[in-house]
Amino acid sequence: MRIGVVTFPGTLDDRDAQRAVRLAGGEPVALWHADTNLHTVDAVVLPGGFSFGDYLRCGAIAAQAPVMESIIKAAAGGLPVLGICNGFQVLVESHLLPGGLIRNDVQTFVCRDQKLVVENVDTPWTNEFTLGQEITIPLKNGEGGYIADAETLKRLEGEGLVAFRYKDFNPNGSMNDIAGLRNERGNVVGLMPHPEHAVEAGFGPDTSVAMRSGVDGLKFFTSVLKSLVEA
Amino acid sequence: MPKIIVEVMPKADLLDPAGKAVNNALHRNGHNEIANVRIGKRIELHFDRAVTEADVAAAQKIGEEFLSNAVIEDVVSVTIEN
Amino acid sequence: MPKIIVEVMPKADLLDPAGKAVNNALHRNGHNEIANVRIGKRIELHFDRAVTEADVAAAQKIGEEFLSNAVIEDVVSVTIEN
Amino acid sequence: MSNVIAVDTTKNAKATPEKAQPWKELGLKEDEYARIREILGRRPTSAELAMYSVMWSEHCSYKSSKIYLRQFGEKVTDEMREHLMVGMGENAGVVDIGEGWAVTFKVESHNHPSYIEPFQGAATGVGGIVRDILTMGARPIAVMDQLRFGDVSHPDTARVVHGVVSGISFYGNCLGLPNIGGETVFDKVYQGNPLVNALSVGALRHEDLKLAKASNPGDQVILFGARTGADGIGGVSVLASETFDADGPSRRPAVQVGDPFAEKVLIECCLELYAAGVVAGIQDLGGAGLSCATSELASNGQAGMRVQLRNVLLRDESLTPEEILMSESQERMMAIVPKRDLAAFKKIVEKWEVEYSVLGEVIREPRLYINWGDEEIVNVPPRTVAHDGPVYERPVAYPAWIDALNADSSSRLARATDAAALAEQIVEVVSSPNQASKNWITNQYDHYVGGNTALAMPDDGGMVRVSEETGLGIAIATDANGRYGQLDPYAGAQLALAEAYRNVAVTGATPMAVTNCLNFGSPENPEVMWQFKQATAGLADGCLALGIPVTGGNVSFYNQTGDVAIHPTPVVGVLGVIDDVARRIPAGWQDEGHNLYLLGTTRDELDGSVWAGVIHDHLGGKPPVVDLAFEAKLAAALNAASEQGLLASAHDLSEGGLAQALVEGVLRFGVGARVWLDEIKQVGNVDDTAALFSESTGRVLVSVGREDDVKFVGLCEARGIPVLRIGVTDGRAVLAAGSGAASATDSDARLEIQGVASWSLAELAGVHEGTLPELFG
Ligand SMILES: Nc1ncnc2c1ncn2[C@@H]1O[C@H](COP(=O)(O)OP(=O)(O)O)[C@@H](O)[C@H]1O
Ligand SMILES: [Mg+2]
Repeated sequence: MRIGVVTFPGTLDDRDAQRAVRLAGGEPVALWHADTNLHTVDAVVLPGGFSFGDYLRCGAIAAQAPVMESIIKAAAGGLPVLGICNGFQVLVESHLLPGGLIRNDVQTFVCRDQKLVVENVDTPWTNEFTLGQEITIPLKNGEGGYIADAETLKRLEGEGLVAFRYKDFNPNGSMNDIAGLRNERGNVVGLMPHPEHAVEAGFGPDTSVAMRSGVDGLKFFTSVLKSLVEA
Repeated sequence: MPKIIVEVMPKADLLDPAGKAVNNALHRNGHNEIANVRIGKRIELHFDRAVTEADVAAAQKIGEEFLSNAVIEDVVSVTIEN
Repeated sequence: MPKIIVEVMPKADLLDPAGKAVNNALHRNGHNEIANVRIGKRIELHFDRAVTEADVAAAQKIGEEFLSNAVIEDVVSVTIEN
Repeated sequence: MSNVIAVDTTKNAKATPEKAQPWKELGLKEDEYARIREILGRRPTSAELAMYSVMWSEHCSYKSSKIYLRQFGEKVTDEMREHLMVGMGENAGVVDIGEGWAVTFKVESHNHPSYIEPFQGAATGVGGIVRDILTMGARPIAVMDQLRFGDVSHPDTARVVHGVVSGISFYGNCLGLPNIGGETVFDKVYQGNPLVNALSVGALRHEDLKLAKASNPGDQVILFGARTGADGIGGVSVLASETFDADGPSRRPAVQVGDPFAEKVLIECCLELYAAGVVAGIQDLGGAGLSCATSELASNGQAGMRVQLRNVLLRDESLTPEEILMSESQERMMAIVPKRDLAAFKKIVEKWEVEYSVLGEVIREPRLYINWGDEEIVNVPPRTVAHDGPVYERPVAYPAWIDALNADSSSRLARATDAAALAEQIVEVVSSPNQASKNWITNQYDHYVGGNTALAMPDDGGMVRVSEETGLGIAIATDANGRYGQLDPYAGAQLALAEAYRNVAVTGATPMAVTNCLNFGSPENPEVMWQFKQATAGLADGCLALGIPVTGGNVSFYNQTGDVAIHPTPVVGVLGVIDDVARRIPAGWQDEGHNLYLLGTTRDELDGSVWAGVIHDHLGGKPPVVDLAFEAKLAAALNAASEQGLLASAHDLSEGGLAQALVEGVLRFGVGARVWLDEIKQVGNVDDTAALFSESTGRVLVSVGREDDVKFVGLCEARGIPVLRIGVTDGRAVLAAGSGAASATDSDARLEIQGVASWSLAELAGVHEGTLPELFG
């Protein structure tokens, strides 16, 4: 299965996302921001980083990139799209997901191993989790505070569109402890924490078993491969 | 240099953590007369010629569609400084 | 709500990476009429009473000493909106 | 828009020999100005004067330090040279780490700019050192930062701390380079002169090595990256060569503003240019900007260059030629590109939307000609600018005060006589700002990006995987203890070296090479010069004793407020190599029921210690003894134990002694311990205070699984490493990691020091992790 990983100028975690795809058993395909061609990929990952410096608003300039036009169109047709951190911000700026992401309430960049609760398993990116499962995924961002107006929040909660919630500790002031969202159809998922940094023992978050042994993030990528095979 | 100034503020009913942090700091320094602080952006578009009405209309559109995110922000003013 | 609006811009001599990035994005979208973009801050100080002259003087001082960093920024305006 | 600027041409310079020139204002001495006139056989043009003045500044020319830095190249053996692909003198040294891989690493200071504008100063410090690494042909793979701030209670400290930390966080994170470690020290001696040193390391395949030279006539000289602006004109170089007045910076020169996004794009763009094989030479633009890049490239290549300065892309059209030559605008590089590769070069930079312009070309004649339009404004031998700057043998004087300081031993200080008082001192030490957890800072740094970080803060050394195929990796640690440096700069430098070396060894890696950043006061003060002389000798002798070469470094002078110099602060970085990062060793134990062993000998060495400083506000006496032969033996033993998989954890003992190591050991993974001091006291003939707080060198605390006990002890004994079983690990707590103010739950896990005290891990986490958030959060 071919999973596209988009590189914008300023993208940082593209090689990490490619590695994650590979470790899950997929074939990573590099996509370039200026390209409109999606190279027949079966799913797309918008990785983390500081696309275009994250100037103006995080993800705002990237949302205008030619590749996004194709992705928005393909997403409407059901293409699985995962936005991680800056990728989530790009999805929000592209209006593929509602609301906005603003400066962390602590006013600093935050890098930590973060506990999450999986709130929705009916998406191609989360189907290998169990509902309510607790996972630990590294979080690292300066602007991860999720906000939306009261009505949008109500709709998100009512329709079960919250995909992940922060557990035990809200690192950035996100409303309703929201760490990640899905769209109505379920094919588009975005979250602030970085599953691609929890895919390889030795380089992931600490667990009680051994240091840096956490690989909870791998399931995002095995999920999408599974759903593509089943589709 | 002629410019159009586009000003963008976080929506009134949404959180503004940066404004809150500044407000708290001002209160710690005794500025209790200030009730609240909100922080937005001032974006200057510079021209090397005089600004036209069409430029202002374009700036308004750029402001609403790109310089601000309508979901969380408002364009509160677009002015010319020639 | 009465407010004082303090506007802060990066000093003209210094690089403004955000302005540069936005300028480039606008050019990519065909807005070549815009020669340059600079991005600063609009800080609103809200009051729950009418703003006085003394408040403005205080705001000017707060603007220069706290809301802006004199080494790299200038306070370009302090205005009242009652 | 073309500006009309009256320029001072070489013709003009010949015609008006008597014209008064501002050499003094530009920081030149009278004899230096006379030498420039002698070299040129006429007065310099104002552009030439600008070039010489920045390039001959202390910061760029190393004129006061050169005669001492030579030792690093001289006190070496053939074995030390064996793995050195590029030694001192280039932008950064390059070390062969095997499997066809090489690494390059270097630490550099950005102290003065970071006092004036902490955020931008620190940010551009990271940017600068990363470009040095990139220049060698390497992909930068990690950064570290070594910080010294003033007293935590001084009203200005928070400004500097917030600015510097967020500046490093902003720039490093945005570049996508994991921050894998560093140092943070608070001391009033750094109040008006904080130290901001940044280290970067990069990896490359042997064949990708690039050098900063222009040697082929006809090759094109290309400036690319950000446009040149008015920021930081003469900034770094002049600033770093000046002393601040007691009441702060006397002037506020244009600071440099960093754009990490531009640098990230520049990195990817350069790596693509290298891969395409279109660059014959490359140089970053740092201190002294174009003056440095043009003259160094030409001088290194034993060639010359013709440059059209009008071709420089400007952000501000009103810049004068002198300003263009001196501007230190960030995120720029200069490439030497063969004509036939120009089209390929163009295609790549355009892909990355990086601006570039061809400034001129390389010529055979070893002369640098710079024109402004039709006017010739520079006509100099490049070597005289870049490499034949003045060399000073500054007066050196033994500091009159040092004997009294050394005589004032900590032995006169009162020691705790009961358990309660000792327990209180332990808490006081581990919660003091310098010994407290640095999570509040390091949680602002991305250590995950890249997916290759095998160890990072709070472990003793940072470690990154270089080869994903084999697991080959590198470890780096840096250290410096200014208090020791003040007591004895020779020993201070060796103590820094020994500690960094040990910190690399405890990760399981083998130390291989050294970099340094020598932070000192004014070289015009003979006592400071004596300190510098001692420190460089100590470091060079130490490296020789350990058999690892210095591959590069940086000198930062004029670190003082008024005429009070900082403590000598020689930051020493040691690079180690590990064949497979999978066998790396953490600094704390993860398992219950393991035995804790103390390796090395504990002596009563409390002079200059944290205990003396925190409990008694005292600095005096002689620093701990350094035994480099033993350090080497210890490192070899650790390495052997690691290769046999015997070590579950290893943590070096340094500031704060055993007490500190124990607290960090239990908090690392939330596993408690029961510890006894009896054997330490007996064997070392020391009291409780020394057992807990002595800073004797050559000591490591390790945890070993029961099944490996016999083997491990046997290994130590066979190698002559003193080994004492001092405790067992026991009980597990769940620590809320990374949240700043830490909390622990489920706490039957405790640290018990028998006969002294017992704390729950929650309690220790609170005192150890609460300090910095409380001060700065
Ligand atoms: N303390 C030192 N020890 C060893 N080498 C040093 C030291 N200080 C400077 N050097 C070397 O001198 C050369 C010039 O240093 P520097 O001016 O910092 O380089 P750059 O021009 O890249 O900024 C470099 O090769 C550097 O490694
Ligand atoms: Mg350099």
